[in-house]
Amino acid sequence: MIRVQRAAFDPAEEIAALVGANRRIGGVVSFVGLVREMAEGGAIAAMTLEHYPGMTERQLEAVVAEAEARWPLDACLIVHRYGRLEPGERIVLAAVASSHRDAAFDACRFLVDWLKTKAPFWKLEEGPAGARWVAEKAEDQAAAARWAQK
Amino acid sequence: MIRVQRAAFDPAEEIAALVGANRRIGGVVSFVGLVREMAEGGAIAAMTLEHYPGMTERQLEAVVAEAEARWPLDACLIVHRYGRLEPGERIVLAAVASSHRDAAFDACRFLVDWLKTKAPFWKLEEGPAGARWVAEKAEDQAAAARWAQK
Amino acid sequence: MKVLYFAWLKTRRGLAEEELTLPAAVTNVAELLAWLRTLSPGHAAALADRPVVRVAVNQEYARAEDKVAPGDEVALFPPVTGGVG
Amino acid sequence: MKVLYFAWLKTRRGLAEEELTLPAAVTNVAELLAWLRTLSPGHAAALADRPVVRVAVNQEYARAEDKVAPGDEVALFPPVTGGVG
Repeated sequence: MIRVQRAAFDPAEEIAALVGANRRIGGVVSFVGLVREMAEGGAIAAMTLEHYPGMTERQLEAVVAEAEARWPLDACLIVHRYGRLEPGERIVLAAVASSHRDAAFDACRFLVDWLKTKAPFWKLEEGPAGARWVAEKAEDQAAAARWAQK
Repeated sequence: MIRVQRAAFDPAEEIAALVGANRRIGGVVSFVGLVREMAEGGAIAAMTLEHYPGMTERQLEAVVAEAEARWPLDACLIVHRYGRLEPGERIVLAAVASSHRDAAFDACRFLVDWLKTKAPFWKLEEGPAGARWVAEKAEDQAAAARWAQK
Repeated sequence: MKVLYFAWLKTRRGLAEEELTLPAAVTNVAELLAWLRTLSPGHAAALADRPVVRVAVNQEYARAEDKVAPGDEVALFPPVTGGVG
Repeated sequence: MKVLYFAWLKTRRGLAEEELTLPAAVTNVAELLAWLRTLSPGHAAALADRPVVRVAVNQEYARAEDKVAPGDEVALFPPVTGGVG
């Protein structure tokens, strides 16, 4: 399940809905990404996430389907915000429920690495020197590459 | 930070308190363990977690300290319940905040693997054939062994 | 063909979206980008740094040799910098 | 010495905790377990399956060769099965 939205979200509510009445689930691994006050260009007052409506949802659905194909998961969720966000606000939630905790950890990390390199979002940071578009990081490419199918 | 308690907990509140006013934190990885309705001996009505007051807290504190020594973490939390729990209830929360998401994923998984093999808790399951103490699993030993210091 | 621009490509092009009529000679992504650069200084500025321009055709990532056709939706954008940490 | 029993060792022993006076010959964990087994059928039952008995001395995990002394708190329990999944 995926959602792209401007509004804030509550990770606990999202995860409770994900688990639902499924009493087979032994563990939920989740990642919550937060806006940091420090970026590469210095302190930031806020950032704006631009996305590509349509493609973004489609790509998120595809990666969730891939995670579900690779690992034995009971449930899988990505909620990603767009628009203007201030330091401390939640940007994204990736949550994976499985009866196998190794699968849940691997799948959640896969989703997060993937988000960094393939999800059509672009970050505009408002720093002391004005607004600037964030450039990609080589380490994120490397993190995503470790999931390439052999 | 660690806590061993009989009462239920709310992961969202725990994580919000963990992050606090720290605006440097870029991500929080968490694991929530739930009581499953199916165990090895069949469906269970409930389970009771026994622990060793004193040693349990001490061991949890030690493993949090070890995680903090191994990875660059901003904050680290384990909340573990004891007593009688029914299917669907939360047993444990392990949450790790870091500006490095790889460190947060590794450290959280380390804590969970460790909990399974070293935290002094014992599970008594109430199944169709009566109550039985759960035996350890070889796969959990193997999961913990991967963190052995080289 | 509908062409969309995101992030700093949009700023440089000066708009988010335009409708263009594709010349018959333009059949793949590489040819499309080469042609777009000739259209205006804004197009040229947006596409000046070719190695960092990512392309999606009909909302799927596309490579230089992938085909394009008049009815396609083509999006041009820099490498993504999604909202994780 | 205070000796604590947990999980099914407690059931087999029939109590959770006892105060015992250590013979002078008992100086390490291995000797302590051997001696405890001689005390009663309940002790013997609790400690029958030696390979699965885990030992903590003063709330730290201990091995067969680790020392024990009269003032110690010794806990005996099966492998832990903490509350994860």
